[in-house]
Amino acid sequence: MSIEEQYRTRAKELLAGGAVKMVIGYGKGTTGERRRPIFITSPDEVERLVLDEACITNLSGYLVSEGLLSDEKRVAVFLRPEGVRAVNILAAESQLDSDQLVIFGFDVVGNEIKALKGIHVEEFADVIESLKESAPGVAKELLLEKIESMSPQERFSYWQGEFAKCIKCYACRQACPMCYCRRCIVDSNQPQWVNTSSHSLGNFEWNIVRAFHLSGRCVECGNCDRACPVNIPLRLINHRMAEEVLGTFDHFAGTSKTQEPVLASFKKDDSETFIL
Amino acid sequence: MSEPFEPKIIAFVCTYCTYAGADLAGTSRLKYAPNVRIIRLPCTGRISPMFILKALQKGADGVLISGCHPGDCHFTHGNYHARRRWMVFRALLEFIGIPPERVKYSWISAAEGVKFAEFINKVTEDIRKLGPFEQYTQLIEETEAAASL
Amino acid sequence: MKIVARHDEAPGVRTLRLEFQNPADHDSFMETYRTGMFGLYGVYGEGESTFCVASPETRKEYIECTFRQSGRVTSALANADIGDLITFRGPYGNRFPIEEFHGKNLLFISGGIALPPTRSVIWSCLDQREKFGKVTIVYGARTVADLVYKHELEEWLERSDVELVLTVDPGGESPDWKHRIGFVPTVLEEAAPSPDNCIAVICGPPIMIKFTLISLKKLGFDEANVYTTLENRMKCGVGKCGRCNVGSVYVCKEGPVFTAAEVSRMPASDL
Amino acid sequence: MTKILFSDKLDNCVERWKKAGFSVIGPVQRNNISTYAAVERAAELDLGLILTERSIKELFFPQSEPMLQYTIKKDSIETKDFLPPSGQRIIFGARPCDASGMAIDDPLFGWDYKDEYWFQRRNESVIVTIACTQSDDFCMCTSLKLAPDSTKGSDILLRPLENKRGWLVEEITDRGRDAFKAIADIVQESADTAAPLAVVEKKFDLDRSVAWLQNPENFESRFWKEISMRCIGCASCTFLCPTCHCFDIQDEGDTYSGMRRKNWDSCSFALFTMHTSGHNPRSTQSARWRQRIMHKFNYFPGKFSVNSCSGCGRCSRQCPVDMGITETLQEISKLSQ
Repeated sequence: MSIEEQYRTRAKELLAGGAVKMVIGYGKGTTGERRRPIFITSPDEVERLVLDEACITNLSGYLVSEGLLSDEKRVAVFLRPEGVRAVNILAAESQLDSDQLVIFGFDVVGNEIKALKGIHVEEFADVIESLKESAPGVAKELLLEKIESMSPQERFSYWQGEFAKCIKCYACRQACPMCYCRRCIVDSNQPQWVNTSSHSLGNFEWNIVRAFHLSGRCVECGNCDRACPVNIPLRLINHRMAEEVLGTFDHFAGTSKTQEPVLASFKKDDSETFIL
Repeated sequence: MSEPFEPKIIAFVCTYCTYAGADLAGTSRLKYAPNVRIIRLPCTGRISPMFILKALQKGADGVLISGCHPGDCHFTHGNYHARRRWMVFRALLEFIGIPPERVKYSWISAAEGVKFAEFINKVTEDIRKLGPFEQYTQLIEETEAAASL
Repeated sequence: MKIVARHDEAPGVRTLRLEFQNPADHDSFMETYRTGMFGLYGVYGEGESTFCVASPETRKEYIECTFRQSGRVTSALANADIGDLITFRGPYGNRFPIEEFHGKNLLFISGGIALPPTRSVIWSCLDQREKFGKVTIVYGARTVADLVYKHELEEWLERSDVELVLTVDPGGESPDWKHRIGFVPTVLEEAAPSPDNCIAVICGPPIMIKFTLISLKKLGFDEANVYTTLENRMKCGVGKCGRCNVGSVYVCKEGPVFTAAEVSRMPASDL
Repeated sequence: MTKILFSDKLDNCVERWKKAGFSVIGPVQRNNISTYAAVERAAELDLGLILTERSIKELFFPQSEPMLQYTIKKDSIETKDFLPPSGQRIIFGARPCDASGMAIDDPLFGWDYKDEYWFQRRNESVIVTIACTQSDDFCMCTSLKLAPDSTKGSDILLRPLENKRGWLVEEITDRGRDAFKAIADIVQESADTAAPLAVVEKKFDLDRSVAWLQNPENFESRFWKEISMRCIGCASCTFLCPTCHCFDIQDEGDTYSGMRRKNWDSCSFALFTMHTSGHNPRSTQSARWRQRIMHKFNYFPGKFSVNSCSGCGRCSRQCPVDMGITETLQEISKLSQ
């Protein structure tokens, strides 16, 4: 039986038995290559679930939709390891109770779909641990290497050019499972820290602020990068920041649901080479 | 003839250490560069990266951040939190292309009036050498420009 | 416009009296302005906010606005001093058809910070008192302190040609409160004004409007004789920015004054 | 014999137009995004795109428009008004859906108060549209009763030639005719024939969908919740849409000086309609998606007798969660069967 079949059967059982009220998974999209998030509430609908290598969207963001988990009923969700990490962070930041989740874990390796064993976030700890260990060795994207070798002026110009395209549609924010704030910093206007206008300065500030707020929290699921309608390589900034917190604080975001957020904790002997 | 460039620098300092240090520098009649506008905050833990962005947004050529030495925080560990934040924010600014010379961090205690004066002088001199932050100024000027199309 | 006077109505609620700097602007405003219309008041650097013109069309020397300090613009307006300049655009929107009220009894119902739009109609009518029948005002607020225009409320209480019913929400009364205690719709039903030859004008938060309409129906009012104003968020005021519509109705252009009959044709969940 | 503009002469045209005082704007690939931008030479244009990722709208209604600059003095406030830069321009190589989008928004910007920013740019622009010979899965102009060769909103329509050597010229408006006078000797008479148009499959029954939307009962239909469940509430559909015109007015600056700007805004944001009191008439994402569809196919045509959609399909093409007008109207067509 394929993983897709197995998961459909499991989803059917869970829904029929009332163990979960909803299954958040993937369904067919507009075109052959597209998959879209679907929300299944009846066991008769499980045939709509699709699981293949095109299922890349991180669905964990839907878990913090207003009211979804407030009735304390359980919800099943299809998650890749990045999704599990995102859930860990959401749980660590008290945004959800991970005991309410039933996880359908999977990963895409090359063109193959691999099932990940486990139902609760804790059971994926080994998978995440191995991701952390392999993280420093992952080959860097060429573009990132290119940017890192630039002078500050060149880098500034590079990012300025990229951010100039931004239209402030906030698709990056909305697609991001970590951006759950009811009122985003750009929407707060007393004081107005960041210009809301989508001119170069406003775009520049917005992208810095978002990158900072994701530092040490981003799980690099790629949702923002794919969502951006003007193709800003947001993944590069987020990757650079993830690299930084891993290298400096040995922090890999989302390893467990009790992990302390990196910027809300400290060690007395943290590095401070740059401080005069 | 254009006037020589005088950098505009904003300093965010904690009130218990660095601000007192600045006071000491003053009462000890130490001379230091007048380019720095000091903004006093309760603790370095209160210094949000937003402040740095705001300073740049308003046309600062450089930003200084200073507070109590580790272990000396009036609130016991505000500066430890701040230190982590700066570490990350500094890496981000560097990656985005904001030269690290423009945003400087230091620990200055209430007793270090001399260090304060030297720090200010050094940073002012460094930024004077760098010149105005033209790339950022361009962004600012664009916000007041007419539409291009 | 220049702030010529200001007055604190209730905690956080302030009235500004404004005068145009340019006499031509004053004249053209007064020529178009009719009770019910709104304007966009602003402070440079903070933005613009939409509220009704709280002064009636019958008073032509100045305009007044009353607002609760709650956001960025209203805070800036509240901080503005006498003599300061603020920006103003308007008047926009439609009006209360006051001539059609001639010869009729009038019932005004209002809650909390929604008295200013009602007050504009009330004064428009009281300034030509002889043209109307009985005038009844039902006004309620959360607490005694939250009642706005306290000096005018006193004036109305004293007037023999106006019946003013004041109420505060349960728990909001002060020890010396002599008036009613209860929510506006309940108090209205107790007061039971007659629907005969009567026009009702209601203004309040969406939830109050909803229940007051039910009460008015119970009392036998015809929806066509009940007027209200919808105060949605607006940015342009001229039918372009796309946010104030309720169903297909653009409040800034077709409103803000509507009859209850018109409101009931709008999709309720969009209000 | 018909009028033909050969593509190898395009550079001459650009030169001629620039000499005649026009700036030339067209589809380009810049910085990893396809958009409309000013060009110096014809070679910069990318005329092979099905459609630019960003729409033509920003040439008429930029994402952030300066309106005025204020300076607060001791006893007075000085203001300086901004208007768009003046100057004639030729937008070469627009697609019919983009061009019709601009015509669709004309009545909106023109009713009551006439929007100067919009009309100055409209009046100074000549839109030279190229009919489509290729389409993708998301194109839906035919469903909106438009076509790959609609002339709505265009001043000139060019039809690609079968032999790919140029375009057949159709002059639509006087403004277009005037602009083409500058290149009258470059346009030649020839017997070349036009290439077949793109086949854009009809995706939904517009009339039936609109009738369903107009039925007040359907306002509260469960359908809205179901269809918009996966909507994440970003504004990429509205910002890339050529006809979405909602905006916000924002002040930027301090108590000494600053700017008042007109920025794009979107009905998909919760804050769009939020009252100060916290009450929000459209408090759920489903209400906001309903507003978008209703506005485009019910309210807007009710006021201006035209649907506020030109079928470019950008909303569906780039949606992070694969939603869009096509899917919604398809489902509505099904519901009303």
